[in-house]
Amino acid sequence: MTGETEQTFIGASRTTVVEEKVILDEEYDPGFAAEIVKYGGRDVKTCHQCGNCTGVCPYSLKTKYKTRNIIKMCQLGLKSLVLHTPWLCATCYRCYEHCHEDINAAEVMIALRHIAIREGNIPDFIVRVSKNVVKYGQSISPSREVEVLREQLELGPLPYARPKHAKNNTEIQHIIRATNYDELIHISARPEEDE
Amino acid sequence: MTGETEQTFIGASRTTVVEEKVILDEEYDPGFAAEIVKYGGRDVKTCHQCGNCTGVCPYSLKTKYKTRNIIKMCQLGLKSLVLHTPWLCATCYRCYEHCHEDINAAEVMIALRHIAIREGNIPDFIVRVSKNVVKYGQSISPSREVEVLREQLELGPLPYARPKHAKNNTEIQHIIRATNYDELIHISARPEEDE
Amino acid sequence: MTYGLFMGCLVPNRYPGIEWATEYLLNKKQLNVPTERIDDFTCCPVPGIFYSADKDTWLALAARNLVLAQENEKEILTICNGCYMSLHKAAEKLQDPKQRSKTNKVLKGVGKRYVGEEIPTDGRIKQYRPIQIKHLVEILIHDVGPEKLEEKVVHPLTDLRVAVHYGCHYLRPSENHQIENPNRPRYIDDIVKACGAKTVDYDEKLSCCGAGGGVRSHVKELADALTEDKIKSITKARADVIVTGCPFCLLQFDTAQSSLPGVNIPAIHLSSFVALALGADPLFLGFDLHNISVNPLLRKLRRGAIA
Amino acid sequence: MTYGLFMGCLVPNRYPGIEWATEYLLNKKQLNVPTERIDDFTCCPVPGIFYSADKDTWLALAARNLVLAQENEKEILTICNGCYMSLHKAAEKLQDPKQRSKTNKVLKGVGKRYVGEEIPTDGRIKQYRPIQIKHLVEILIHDVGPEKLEEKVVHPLTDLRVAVHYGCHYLRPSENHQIENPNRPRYIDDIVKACGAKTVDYDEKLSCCGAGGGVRSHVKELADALTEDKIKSITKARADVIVTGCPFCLLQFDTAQSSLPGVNIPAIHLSSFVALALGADPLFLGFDLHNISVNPLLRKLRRGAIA
Repeated sequence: MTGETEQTFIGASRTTVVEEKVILDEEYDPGFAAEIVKYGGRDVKTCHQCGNCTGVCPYSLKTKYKTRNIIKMCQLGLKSLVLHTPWLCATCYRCYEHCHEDINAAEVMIALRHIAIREGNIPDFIVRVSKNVVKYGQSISPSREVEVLREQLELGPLPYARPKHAKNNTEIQHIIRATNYDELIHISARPEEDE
Repeated sequence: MTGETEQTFIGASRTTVVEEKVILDEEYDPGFAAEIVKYGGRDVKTCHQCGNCTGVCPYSLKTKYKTRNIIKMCQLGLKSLVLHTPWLCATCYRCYEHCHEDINAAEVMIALRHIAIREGNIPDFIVRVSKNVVKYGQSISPSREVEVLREQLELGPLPYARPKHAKNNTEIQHIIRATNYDELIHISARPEEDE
Repeated sequence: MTYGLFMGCLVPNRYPGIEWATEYLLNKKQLNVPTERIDDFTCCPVPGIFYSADKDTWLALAARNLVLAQENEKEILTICNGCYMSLHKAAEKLQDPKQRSKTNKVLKGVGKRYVGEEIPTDGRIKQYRPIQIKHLVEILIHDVGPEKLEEKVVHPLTDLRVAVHYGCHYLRPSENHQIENPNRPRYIDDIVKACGAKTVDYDEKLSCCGAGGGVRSHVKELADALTEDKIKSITKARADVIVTGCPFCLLQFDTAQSSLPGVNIPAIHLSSFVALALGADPLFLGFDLHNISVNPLLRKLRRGAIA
Repeated sequence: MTYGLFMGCLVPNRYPGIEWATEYLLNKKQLNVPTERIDDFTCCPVPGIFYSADKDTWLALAARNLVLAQENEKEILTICNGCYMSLHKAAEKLQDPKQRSKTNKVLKGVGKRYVGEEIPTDGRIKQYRPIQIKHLVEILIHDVGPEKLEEKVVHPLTDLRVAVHYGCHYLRPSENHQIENPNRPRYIDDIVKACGAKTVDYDEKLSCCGAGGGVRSHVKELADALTEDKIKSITKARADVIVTGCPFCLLQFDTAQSSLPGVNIPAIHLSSFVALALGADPLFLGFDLHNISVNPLLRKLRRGAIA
């Protein structure tokens, strides 16, 4: 590798993965693609690497993570190198819309998110918003300023302040416990418990 | 002085001046009242200490500095103990309005401000606002947000952006130099100079 | 068919004026679209969180809302692209008997069961179709129609230059819900024109606001960088306002611009825009809570009306 | 007499809507008070700074403004208590020949000389009186009158409960300028009532907003503590709005409340209040720049008008 050679970047951080780089055994997970398929990213296996997805991806234009390269790395089983990338995806589905082979790269990203979370990489906002849903039945915490305006507009109370809120929230919490979502992201979804 | 005795507070900081306190020589300035008169606080000498001024003073109710006591300390020549007090005055003239003897305590405060500044105690805001006047002919610095609204309301340019602004500001700056105000508060009032 | 109004989380909790506007325009005296509130609806749930973290939880929470529509015999009318995609995709997934049965096992614990909307048959066997999910735009185009809307306009928003933002999940994935051609959408443009305003063309009209998929919460700078690109081309097109059918895109336009110097294009929801044209008093549209003031726009409209 | 409009610093630079409102209400079509702008006016100068630091500088800067009125043969109309006191006190001080001559020496360097307003005599010797300084309130009471104002009102502000704040330098020192009884003022109340609204009594009505004399800049907490007292008693009196003739007091009410929990009473300038009653479109009153939103008040007015 000389200073003159332009390195061909194939994904992840520019300094860690270039084509000349030797892939270490511990970076390689032969079951990775199958795991992605399990979480709904079935198209990962059939991607032809044309690169249309990168061309239409809004974030590929802004960051060093390119859709096509991420898919390639999934095919290669380079799990440890891509697990932080799927959060940089708007799930705008332009990749899917523009793929000649009908590959749904956005769903591969969603599958990668599932895997990342199960490996314990849980972004803060996932926890924060999930807690709001458990607590208020809504993804957003109430704001007094908004409530004042709602009164002026005679819009009635917010969902969390409606008479049947307790019953509805019990239902939400039941669902979240029934699917083990509370354990998955380490939150409490029991009615009386305060955090 | 026992713990039981309620100390009679006569001004300044509660811990430094109480009636039991011995006034040190260096705290005493026999020419102080005359100096106050020189700067327009002529009434300082004739105050009878009835205390009406304290009773109507908005800040006397909120701080440990009481108008009557400040006047008394001026009479006593306790300069070093009162020079920081006159900035805690709204110049609302309620003291004057309600004084049976027509003592204008607010003007005593103004005189104390003059003296404090001449001793080098110049509050930041005096410098900041004076610089605005030198620079813009206005005490307030322009704001882009306001200028946008002015355009929408078709109100015409702000004074600092009007054609004759340069001439007007030259006049302001001349006046400020002619009265040595620039030297007094250590600012520059020359047209081309940047700060 | 009476629609069950699905307000979502963002509108009631951050932009209640959109709630007011939506009820105003669907009202009997205005466009007369029969709607009803279903107070027990909860979060759709938000796809950037639940569809990302656990699809089973996502599907069960969405199914709970769908069952409420089913019990009330309503189709669902959404005013948010996120709610639209989440509920639409869920209703579709629940057509798969395996998914449906798995989800119904979870719902059983809360006394609910999803079957879908019963459709008329010869009576021998019951048949069901997915609970129907409609975006406000579809209602305005198909149930009302631009012509009737135009007739109802009392304050045509003449001289306004509008940049329409469709938003990703209105357009895509078009496999799941094809409201219209995802590469040449025109419905919101048609509605805006029926209100008397002009729409402007701009680069990146079909691209993301920047905020989707959790990116706004996770890496705000990246979301804002995308928004900046869009805002720049919208500025270049000399638009007075961005009109969108998605409150989440609106939030992104409305907040990201605060950190972008020199740009200041108000964004308003399609509901508010139509309500203005129908004669709603701007005071009741809740623009107070917008970051980027809508008043310059309103002043332009008033000037136009005076001149 | 045509008045020279003295806008001061705060109104043009922070609340330009008050400038708009003032011109609107004095306008030929409204109250028809002949005014003219004198573009060369500069800072009055602000008494909390210049009268505190150096009275000679203060007097010379004020005299420069007075000479502009003298050259244009105008009386000065102010919309700010600070400008009012500063200019009024200066004009009075300049009656003292010693002060006048000292000040004129300074003014000579800028080609100006203060003599005052020439008054009609038998012609043998010229006689002068101080340049006349008028507060907007005086104009509305003496030149227009509450009766004529009431006739001109097209949108009576019925049902509004108004807490009038006079402000220190409108009232005091009454030795220098006695617009009315400083202990029982009623002019602003009379104007508010002519606009159709109610005024409420409250404790501390005659006391300081908290900000005067440089205290707001110097010890903000102390200023805010006073404001809190006033706001509390205004809240207790169930007022919808504070109306004042001083933009500096307005600024204090409008900004200090942000740090006071649970209070939110909008403050508006007398000009804006009267303009509203005369039919001005609130959009042009620049309420956008207020911290405490005026919209709840406007919504109440609209509701009243609808009901």
